[in-house]
Order: sequence, then C-alpha cells, then structure tokens
Amino acid sequence: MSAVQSLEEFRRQVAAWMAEHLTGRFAELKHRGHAGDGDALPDLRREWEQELAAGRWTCPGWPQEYGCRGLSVAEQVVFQEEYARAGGPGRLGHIGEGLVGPTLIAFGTEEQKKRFLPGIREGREFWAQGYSEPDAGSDLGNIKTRARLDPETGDWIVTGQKVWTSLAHLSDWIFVLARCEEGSVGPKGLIFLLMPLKQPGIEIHPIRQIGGGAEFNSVFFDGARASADCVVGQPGDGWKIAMTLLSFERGISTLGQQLGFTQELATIVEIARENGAAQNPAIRARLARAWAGLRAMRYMAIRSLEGGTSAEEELERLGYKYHWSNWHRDLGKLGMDVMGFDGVIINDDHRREQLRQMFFFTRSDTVYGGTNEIQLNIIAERGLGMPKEPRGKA
Amino acid sequence: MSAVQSLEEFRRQVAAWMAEHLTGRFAELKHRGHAGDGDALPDLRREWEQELAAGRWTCPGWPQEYGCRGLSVAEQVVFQEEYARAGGPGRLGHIGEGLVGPTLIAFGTEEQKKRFLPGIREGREFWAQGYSEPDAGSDLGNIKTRARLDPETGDWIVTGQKVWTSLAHLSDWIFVLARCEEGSVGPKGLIFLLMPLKQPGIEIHPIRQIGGGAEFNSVFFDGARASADCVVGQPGDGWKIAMTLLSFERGISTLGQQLGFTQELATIVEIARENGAAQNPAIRARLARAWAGLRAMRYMAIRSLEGGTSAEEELERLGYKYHWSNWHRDLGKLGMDVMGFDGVIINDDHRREQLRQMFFFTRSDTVYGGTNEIQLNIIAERGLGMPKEPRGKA
Amino acid sequence: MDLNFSEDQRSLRDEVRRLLNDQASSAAMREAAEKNGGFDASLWDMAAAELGFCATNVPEAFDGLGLGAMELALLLEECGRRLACIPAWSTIAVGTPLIVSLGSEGAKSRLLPEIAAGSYRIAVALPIDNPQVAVRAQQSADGYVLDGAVSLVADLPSATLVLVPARFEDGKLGLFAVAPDDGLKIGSVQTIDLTRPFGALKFEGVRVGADARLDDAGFSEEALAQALLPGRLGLAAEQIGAAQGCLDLTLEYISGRVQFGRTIASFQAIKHRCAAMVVDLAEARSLLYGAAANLNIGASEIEMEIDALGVLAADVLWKVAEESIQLHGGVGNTWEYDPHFYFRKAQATAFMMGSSDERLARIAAQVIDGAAA
Amino acid sequence: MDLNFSEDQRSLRDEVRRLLNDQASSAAMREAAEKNGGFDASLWDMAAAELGFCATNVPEAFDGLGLGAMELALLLEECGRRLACIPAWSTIAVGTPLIVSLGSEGAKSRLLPEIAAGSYRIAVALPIDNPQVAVRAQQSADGYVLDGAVSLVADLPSATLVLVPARFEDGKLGLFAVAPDDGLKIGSVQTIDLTRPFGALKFEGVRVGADARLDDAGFSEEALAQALLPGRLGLAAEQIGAAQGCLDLTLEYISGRVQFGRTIASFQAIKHRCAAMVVDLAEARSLLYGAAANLNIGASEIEMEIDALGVLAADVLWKVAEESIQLHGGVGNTWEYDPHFYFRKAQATAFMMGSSDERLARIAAQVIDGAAA
Repeated sequence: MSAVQSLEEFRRQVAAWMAEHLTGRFAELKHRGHAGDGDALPDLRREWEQELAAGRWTCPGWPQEYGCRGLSVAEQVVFQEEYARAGGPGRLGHIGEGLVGPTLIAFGTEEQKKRFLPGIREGREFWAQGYSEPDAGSDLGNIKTRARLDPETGDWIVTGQKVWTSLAHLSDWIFVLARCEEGSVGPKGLIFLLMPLKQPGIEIHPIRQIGGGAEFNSVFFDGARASADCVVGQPGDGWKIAMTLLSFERGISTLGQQLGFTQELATIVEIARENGAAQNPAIRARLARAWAGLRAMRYMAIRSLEGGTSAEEELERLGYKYHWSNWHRDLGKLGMDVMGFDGVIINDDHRREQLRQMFFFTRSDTVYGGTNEIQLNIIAERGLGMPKEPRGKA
Repeated sequence: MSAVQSLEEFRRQVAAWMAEHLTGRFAELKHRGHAGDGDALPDLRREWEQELAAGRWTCPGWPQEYGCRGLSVAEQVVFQEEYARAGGPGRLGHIGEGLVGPTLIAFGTEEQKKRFLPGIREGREFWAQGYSEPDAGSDLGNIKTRARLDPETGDWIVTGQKVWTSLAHLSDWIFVLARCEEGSVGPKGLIFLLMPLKQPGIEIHPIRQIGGGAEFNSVFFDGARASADCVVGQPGDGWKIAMTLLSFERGISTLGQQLGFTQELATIVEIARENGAAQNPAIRARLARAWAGLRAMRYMAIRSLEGGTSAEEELERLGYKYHWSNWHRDLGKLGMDVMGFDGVIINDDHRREQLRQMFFFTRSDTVYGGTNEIQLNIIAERGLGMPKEPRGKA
Repeated sequence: MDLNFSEDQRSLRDEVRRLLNDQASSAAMREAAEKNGGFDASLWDMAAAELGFCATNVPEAFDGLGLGAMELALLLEECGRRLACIPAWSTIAVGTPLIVSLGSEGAKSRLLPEIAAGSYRIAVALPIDNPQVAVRAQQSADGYVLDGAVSLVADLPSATLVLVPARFEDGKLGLFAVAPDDGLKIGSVQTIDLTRPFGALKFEGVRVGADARLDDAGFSEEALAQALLPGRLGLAAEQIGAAQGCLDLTLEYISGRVQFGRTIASFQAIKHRCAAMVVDLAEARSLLYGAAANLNIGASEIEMEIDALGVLAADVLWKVAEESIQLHGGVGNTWEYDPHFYFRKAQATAFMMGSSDERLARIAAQVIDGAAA
Repeated sequence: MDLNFSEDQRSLRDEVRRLLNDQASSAAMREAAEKNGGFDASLWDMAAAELGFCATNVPEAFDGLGLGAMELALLLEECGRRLACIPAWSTIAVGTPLIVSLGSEGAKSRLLPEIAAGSYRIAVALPIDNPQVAVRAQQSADGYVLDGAVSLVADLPSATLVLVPARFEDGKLGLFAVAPDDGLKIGSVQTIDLTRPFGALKFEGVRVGADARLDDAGFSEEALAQALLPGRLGLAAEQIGAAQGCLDLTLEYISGRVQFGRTIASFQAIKHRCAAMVVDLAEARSLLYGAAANLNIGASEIEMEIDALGVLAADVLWKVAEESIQLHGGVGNTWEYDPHFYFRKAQATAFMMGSSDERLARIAAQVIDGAAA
C-alpha cells in the first residue's frame, strides 16, 4: 500500500516537473521528434536533453553510483508514462541512455565508464548505432564491415557501411559491430567498437524514408579509426555484446511508447466522431478491437517487465515485439481508413498529418529491430523448440 | 448466337428430364448424398445411377465412340448446373465416371476399355480410389503399399493400407497406386492397378469423421490380387498415370458444386433473415463478401475450363482449388455464426443440420485433394518458379 | 499492478495441472464425452472433494480459501486445457460468485461452507446465449411460486443445486436456490460441445419455501450483471486454456508427423503460423490476468476489459482449433483424433454469454461515445 | 460466357504492355511522379496519338475501335501495372463512356472522333470520393450558367477538356463540356498518390455557350450512375494491374535478396504468402473479366458485380502493397525503392468512387433484402 502511495507521489513529482519545464521556449517541442518526425528541431532538442539532465531525468534507471537516480522498474514506468503524457519530445539521448550506457555498465572498463557515461548522463554526447548493413539486415551474422588492427598506433581501422543508423547526422559517437578476424563467419570474429562520428573516413548520407522524412542514415567507413581503448570487451566478443545490447531495446521505454499509442488511438476516435466514420459499424468494430489489443499490450508489457522466468512467460516475452509492431501498423491503416479520401489529401491539419506520417512510419515497425519474419522464427525455434531453418551456402 | 440458343434448349432438356425422373421413389434422394452425407441411401442411389444411365446421363462428356453423348465443355457445365439445381443426389458413380474412365480412355488397353467402361457407363460398377496412405498424405511419393509379381499366376499381390477411400464399402472396384519395384523411392517404381474389392485379402474399415459420418474408409490389403490384365500402363508408370488422373479431379463437376454453394449461401441468408442475424452489420458484410467470392469463383472456373494456356491463366488454374476450398470452409463458419448458439444445438431442423454438417465437412475441403499447404507450395514453386522446398532424409 | 504469480498461485496452478494431467487424460475425456453425457463424476469428486476446487473463491469467513479472480482464472485455464468434463465453470465461476455477491448473510452462512466443501454442483438458470432473466417469481403464503422456462442451462444434467434469478412483478430480481428434484421439468439438450452438458428447464408454478430465496430484499439487473463478471472472466479463461491445450497437442503431432522426409514442424510456413498463435495466446492471456487483477479491485473499466477479453479469448480458441484440424491433415478430420473436441468447444463457447460482435459494439460505444478512449 | 481472350484482345494487351514496359519504366514513372506532378506528357502523346488508346471504346460510327469493357479492362490493367502517369482512366474509362451514354448524336459526332484521335485529355468534375452532382446549371439567354465547386477532380491538372455533370433547378441533370481556360478556377490538390494528379474546381457563374451542353434533354441520377460503371470497372482494373506490377517487383526482389545464405524467396513462409497473393489476384481478375463481359451485355446483376469487384480489387492491391514493403525489409521503407508508390496508390484508390464498406453494404442489401442470393 505505501509502495503504491509513494509511486503516486512520484508520479505527481514527474508530472509537476514536466509541467514546469516543458514550457516557454521548450513548449514548441511538445509531441515532436517521435517516429516519422525524428529529425525535427534538433538544436532545441539538444538543449532539452540538458534541461532533463539538470533535473536528473536523464538515465534515471542507471545505478546511483553513476550519479543517477537508480529508479526501480515501477518508477521508471511511471516516469516514461508521465513523460509521454506531458508530450515530452523524442529523446536524442535515447541510444546512449538506453543502449550504450547499460552496455558499458555491463561490459566496459572503468576507464570507458568514466569517459563516456557522464557525457550521456549530462545530455552532452549523443550516440548512433551501427548494426545493420545492406547485406546484414535480418541476418546480423553476415556483418561485412571490417576492422583491421593498425600495428603502429594500436587503432582499429574500419571499412564498410552501416545502414539505418538513426540520427547519425545529429550524433557525436557511434558504436560499430565489425568483423575483426579475416575469414571468420557468422557470430564469430566480431568486435564492438566505439567511434567518434566526426572524423575523416566517415561519411553520413541520409536515407529518405517512404513518408518523406530522413531520420536514418547510411554511414560509410573508409579507413575510419577507433582507438584501442574504444574496444568494448575483447576483440571477438562483439556478438555477445551486441546481443546483450539488443535485449536492452525491449526495455521500459515501451510503456511510454504505449502512452503514445493511446494518444494516437484517441486522435483517430476524435476524427471518427467529427467526420462521421464513427457511424460506420465496421470502423466501430475495428476501433474496439484496437482498444482491446492496446489494453492487452499493456498487460503484456507489465508481465514482461516483471521478469517471470517460466517457459510460458519467456514465450510471452518473445511475442511482445511482434504484437506491438503489428498492432501499431494496423492502427496506422485504421487511422487512414477513418479519414477516407480526406486522409489521402496532403494539407496542414496537424492531426491528419500526424496520422498520415504514422501510416507510413508504422510500416517500419514490423521491420526494424527484427522483422516480423525473424520474430516468428525466434518464437518458433527458441520459444517452441521447433526445428531451425537451415542456413544456405550462398 | 445459335450456339447460345441451343445451349438454352439443352438446358431445358436436362431440366425437364430431371423434373420427370427425380420424382416418385427417387424424390427422397433430392439434395442427399453430398459431402458430409455421402453414405445416405446407398441402395436407392444405385438404382438412381441406373436411371441416369437409361437416360444416357452418365458419363455425358465421354466420347461418342464409347456410347456416350460426347458433350462439349459448355454442355457439360449446363448439365452439372441443372443436375444440381434440381437437387440431384451425390453421385455414386463419380469416381468411375470422372477419374477411372478418363484414365482408361487415355492409358488403358482396348481390352480394359471394353471390360470396364460399360460397367461405369451403365451405372452397374462402382469405383473407389486408393491413393492416400497413413504416411503418404500430402506426400504421395511416399507410397508404401507393395505390389509383388506372382511368377506363377502373373497376378500382382498387394499388401499395404490405403486411407480416405470414399465409399469403398459401397463400391465394387478400387484403383490402387502401389510400389512395384523393391527399394524404389519417390515417384519411381510405382504401378497403377485395378482391383476388385470383394476378394480375400481386402478388408474395409470405416473412418469416422469429425461430423460423425463415415463415408470414407481405410482399406487394408493383405495378399490381395490384381490380375495381369488389370495393370494400367506399364509397371513403373504409376506416377504418371496417377498425376494425370488427379488433374481430372478439377473438372467440370466444379460448376455443379458451385450451384450447391449458391444454395448453401441462400440457406444461410434465409436463416439470417429469420433470426435477425441479418441486422448485424458484421454478418451483413461477411455475407456480401461471401457473395463476391462466389461470383469470382464462378468466373475463375469458367476461365479455367476454357483452357487458356498463358502463364497467367495457368497460375489462375493452380489457385482454383485453394480458392474454392477456403471460401467454402469460411462459409461453413459463417453459417454457424449466423445461427449463433442456436446452431450449436443439435436438433432435427433440416436446414440447421445441413449447415452444421457443412461446418464440419468443409474442414476437409482444405485437406483432401491436396492440402492448403501443398496447394501453396505448388503455386509458389510450379507457378511462380520460387525455389523448391528441400526434401528431408528421414 | 502485479501480474506475475505469487508462489501460492504457482503452486495452486501446478497442483491442478498435475491432477488434470493424470485424471483428465484424453481417454478419460473421451469416455466422459462419448459415453457419460459430458460429465466425469469421479474427476469431479477428486477435484471438488480432495483438491478443494470449490473452496477457491468462497470467502474465508465461510470456510473457503478466499482467493480472487486470478486464482479462478488459473483454475479454469487448466480445466479448459484438458477439456475437463466437470461443472467447474458453472459451479465456481458462475454459481458461487452469485451467492457471494447477492446472497444474504443467512443464506451465505447456510450454503457457502457446504459449497466450499464440494457438496454441490451448481447450475445457474440463465439463458446461456445472452443472460436475461426470464423466470417470474411471486410471493405466496409460505414462500414463492416460480414460473417460466430457460431453454439452455449449462451443466444442468449433473447439477445438484440450481440457482434461479427470477423477476418479481415490481421488476426487482430475486435469487432462488432449488434442488433439481424440487418439481422442475428438466429437458435434455444436445449440443456439438460434447464436454459440457446442457439442459432445458421449466418452472410451472413451482412452489418453494421462503428459505429458497437467497437474497435479502431484491437486486437490480445491474447488480446481477456485476455478479456475473467472474463467470464471463472464467469462460474466457477456459477458452484460453483450451486454446493452449489444443496448440500443445498440435505441436506434438506435427513434431512427429513426417512428410517429404521432414517433420511437418520443420516447414517454415507451419512454424510461422504456430508462432503467430503463440502471440495471440500471449495477448489473450495477458488481458486475462490484467482483467482478473482489475476485477479483484473493481477497477473502473473492468466491464470493457472483460468484453475485450471475451473477444480475444473466443478468437484465439477458434483460430487455434481451426489450425489444429488443418495441421493434423487427414487425421484431423477423423473422430479418433482430439482436435475436433476443441473445435466444437470453440464454436459453442463463442456464443455463450453473448457474441463477440456484441462485445465489440459495447466497447465501441464506450471508446467512441463514452468517456474512455 | 466466354472469358478467354480473343487473338485481337491478346495482341491489344501485348502491344500496350510492350509500350509501357519501354516507356513507363520505373525511372520514367519517378520522373513524372516526383518532378512533373504525376503527368508524363510524352507517354501520353505516344499512347494516345501513336497507339490510339483513346479510340478503344469510341463506337466505330464515330471513328473509334468500338471495343468493349474487356478491352478497357486490359488497357487499364497495363496502365496500373506500370503506374503509368497518364490520364487514361479519366479520359477513357470515365470521360468517354459519359459522352457515349449521355451525349446527343450531335455532341457525339462533334466530340467523339476527336477524342478517338487522342486530341483530348478529359477530367470529369465529380467528387472522386463519392460521386454526387454538386454543380448547378441554369439556362441563360445564350447558353448556360454553371455554379458550384468540386473539390477533388482526378487528372484535372493535365486535362484539356472538363466534363461537368450539373443539376438544373428541376432536378434533372445535364452534361457540359468546358475547356479548363473557360473561366474555371482551378486549385491545386496534393495527395499521397504521386502518380495521379488531382485538382479542385470552382464555377462562379461560369457562362458557357449552348453547344457546351452535350446531352439532349437531361438525364436521371440513375442514368449517370449507369454511365459511370465503366469508370468503376476501370478503376478496379487499374488496381488489379497495380497489384500485379507490385507483386512482380516483389518477387524479383526476393529472388535476388540473400539472407542467411539463402534467397528470401526460398523461405517457405514467404512462398506461401506470395502464393496466397496469387490466389487473391486470380480471384479479383476473374471477377474483373466476368464483370466486363456482363457490362458489355448489360446483365442484370452488373452493379452488384462491380461493387464486389471494387472490394476485391482494393483488397488485393492493399494486401500486395503491404506485403511488398514488408518483404523488401529495410529498403522497402526507403524512398529509393518502388513499393511505396504502389502502397500510396492502394490507399488512395481504396476511397475513390466510394469505399469498400459502402460497397459491401450495397451488396448485402441486395443479397439479404433484395431478390438476389
């Protein structure tokens, strides 16, 4: 009971902070910078990261020894929810806070922690991720980017291409999974490197997405360097580290994400009420089904975060990404269908433009971070123990 | 124009014959003996086959040289439609007329034709099929039933088990696909035999279906015999003959089948009107969608029968079985959903019982004659040229 | 909100699962379904008397375990998984909560301890397709007279206690407890679901004593609807459990069945379909536990959640049962294999206590026209 | 009923296909879509002038080819397949049939030979989302005055002739032909479909001469609806063609793309999804040809069939476009690859000339409440 009360107190505290700070010049940031709108207002959002840092709201789940709040899972959920409810903008610091920091805390040297964690916590240094490659999309074992040790300097010299690096053009650093053992294949012989983005030998090209935006990039490496102290773990450990890092992705931010979904559904309902689509029984049923799926998603996420370890609970956890991404993709379509031809017309009505962007952007929900097909493979093979797909020889 | 007029004249002729003959003691047969009700009234249906034969309506598409009408495809379609419209019962002679006869006409010796075609045409001899085996369902290449040549008599001695032989207990003969070369695998080394069912060494056991009926059987062979002159083609040709025969299955009867579908849909609509389900917008939309699918199916069948040979038309033909069987299975569910809990209660209301039986029986539509999964493989591999599924080694 | 199970909850579930794995085998289920009208008396005795099923949600004050909706859900999931032919749902999920919610203190003290002890199999005389009170009650000199008919009562054939919500002339409702031999006319009803018997009930001026009335002073339709929520949750739990059981047996079959020299389970198209079912099950099950937790605390959107749960649970059981028959191939269409028992339950339960179309319409009314969104 | 193509029909289709394969390449489509507002003028000139597209369904008496709905369908399927940026649908499927059906002999003799010769690009001033006549006509001393607005006119930006159905005060309808520079106010409309331009049209007391009126003595809503049937058929043909084109490019991509050492096309789950799309396409296409044959002879259930066709065609294009992006993986979400152009068309066409929900409702009204079943 008192735990619940203090959570409620904490919720009020977050809400109050947001109300006080997401205002004035930051008011413009409300609801901006999310998926499909990721490259909006970068300068102001950098400042916002520092505002958050000043309030000690960056990295709130990191342990206190790193100068952070060390919030419990339940508190982090509350923070994410209130952040989303207040319309807090998309986080430029997301990769650093959610992926790089936890990885360094788990695998980094003391020196690396000292070097990198403060920049992330203080909202000063921003990170991009370097996983996917043109030929290693779903098949991350097929990484071709090469890292070669320069015997003179001890640096690793990197050549290759990474794609789908979100916001690389706004970031300072990138982590890179590369092949450090000539001739190795699959998960063997990979290295996990931290590299400054602003250096000769790195070029960043925007990838234009189907909705028109360009918040992702291709990053080309041509003799770019990572110094010896920027290897995480040992050369050859890259796969293990990358897999651990990927597991951080299905983290707590998902409940904040769901609040965003709730707002999107509310917008769709609002428009349906206004334009008469709410009179259409087929639309009504689809809206109701969307509500049901969202409610189930909430409980799936809570169960997932609570970390039960029975086989059933593991299976549920494996299914979570497939569930939310397909639900969201369907919501994108539902929003458009509610608007009818009106939704197809490009105009500057804010809500309609938001739904249109969601329509396009949710197409990538079922691709990034493991396609639908990979998710289903994983559930079948790892979760149900069904036979593995044979790997080809090509 | 005159072709159309004569078709209409022919239609009237068929309708008149049916009206005149499916009456009196045969009236009881109306709408009986179809899928799910296949073992109804066998004696009377035998007599009905002879009635049809007397009117020269058995085997109407066989060439005139075999004493038949040699109808054109268009005429056969009309016959099937009018037969179905009049409520003509399920045909005991179906396998003989639709599969065995055409196979013998294509591959049989003169002697075989003389021996078997008249019995089929005259509605005297009935046939069962012996393809599937417990371990060779979708995988017909895995046939294990063995045929061994008896050097003394020249007979082939057959041992093994066939399943899903429709109405074997009401039939006189069975055709059997068996392995005649010891150690052969897959499509090689198979023989196509004609065997009398009433002989020592053959036992017939009914298979009880999920709807409760038992119109299929398992047939056990234990040293049963086929005489040398009952081999179709050469020993080793079995696969080629069986594949040709299977292609006869997607024949003209499909348009008669569609008339049955039309009547089923009409029954569902009728009940929906009566019980108020027709007020439910979701049910309305599903009924409309069923109508659309049925109409499309009709044109698919017509295009298929017209035999265009372009790649697109071949593809369409490959998709036909998948289409109708899934449409019909969905109709089975729709019928139940229209009835609601009322449909779940077993009573003797004829229409409700018909829909309930359809609900169960349509589950097999997507399994027999090539499962959904096999159909999709065939479309992808043969139709689209996608890579073949590798065969395992077990 | 805590949706992970406590140690107690886990051990409750494991115990029930163990019992049913042993005693509600496929053979036992078939014996009951095909020969004993869908009722397995010895299983019931074991579950009720030995394992104390019926005490689950009877308050501790009345000698029960005083557990909540989560435990109810776990228990009925397990029953659904094995298609257990016992009136667990009618007795524990529907009957008991009616008495707990609507009964007077006197009635509760009289009946609940006996119920907790497993002495009754309860059937509730509400039409199963869409609960509306059709029986009329009238006060008489020495009690009440009941009139009316309820054509579809689940688990009536094996019931030893019939609960009858009835309407007085003034519109108020009362709850009566009647023994099946109290002059009721019981007709037989056969449905396609062979694992849950049904009966028809007729009251033709049935006279019952004053103590047959369980409530104090009448209650509203709304109160009755509230008291039925555990029943709706329990039905969904049973559906979800059945879906799990059906998926399990399908996975087992396709892991053994070889075609083209490979197990069916090794075909990717099959794997993906199974994985998608796992996700649907996870979705429905999460909502089940979430709704159970909310039912315990009487959260505000609980009725919407239970409607949503009804939709997801019916959908997933249907989907899994349909796929089970398909993935079993030829033998899936035979009586000898079990998928059709699940398939039958899928269709029958889809229209118990309302339909999914109605549930979606109610949710839509709230989401679109009401306050929630 | 003969649904197989004649030699003439096959060669017509092949000729169109050849032209568009050459001239409406992905690069050409992108050039038109991204830089020229969705109109490829040189492609139009080739198609209209050299290949005689526009003569297709002009009667022979007016120097046309006098072909029917089947040829119209073939032609628009090919346009859809390549996302050809030309106003073929507006001109040939909508505009020409309006004049053929509703025009007076005089108007036909005047306009149709020129149309057949490819001299006009036609836009029809009916709101594209749900055709209803919103323009008002009044007789004046020397002609007519038109008033009103149509906010969504397909292919208006490139049109050289605008057909305007307008309503007289007595309720009757008339059909007017106006040149875009005849004092119309044309506003620009941008939609997500980059391969079909739209415009908004305003008539503010626009005066036109007596010969601008094409019909003899007015016509009914019903007659207008009948005259629009080829347009609805043609839109479905375009959708089906687009679905085929999108499936083709998807198959090509997945046959080349290697992951886990295998082409994506070798994964059975992918194969089955592609095969299912083939079946959906076959279903929609068969209905297209069946409806085309029936439209030619004015069969009794033609409106139901065209509604059904609209549902199937919109569904299959959506399904294929959705799967195309998914099966392209990461690059399917980039501007550089073509799937999104089909995806855009899928969503935009789904709400042109009504929605599938409306179509299903109309069919249901016939099947359930009407005579048909």
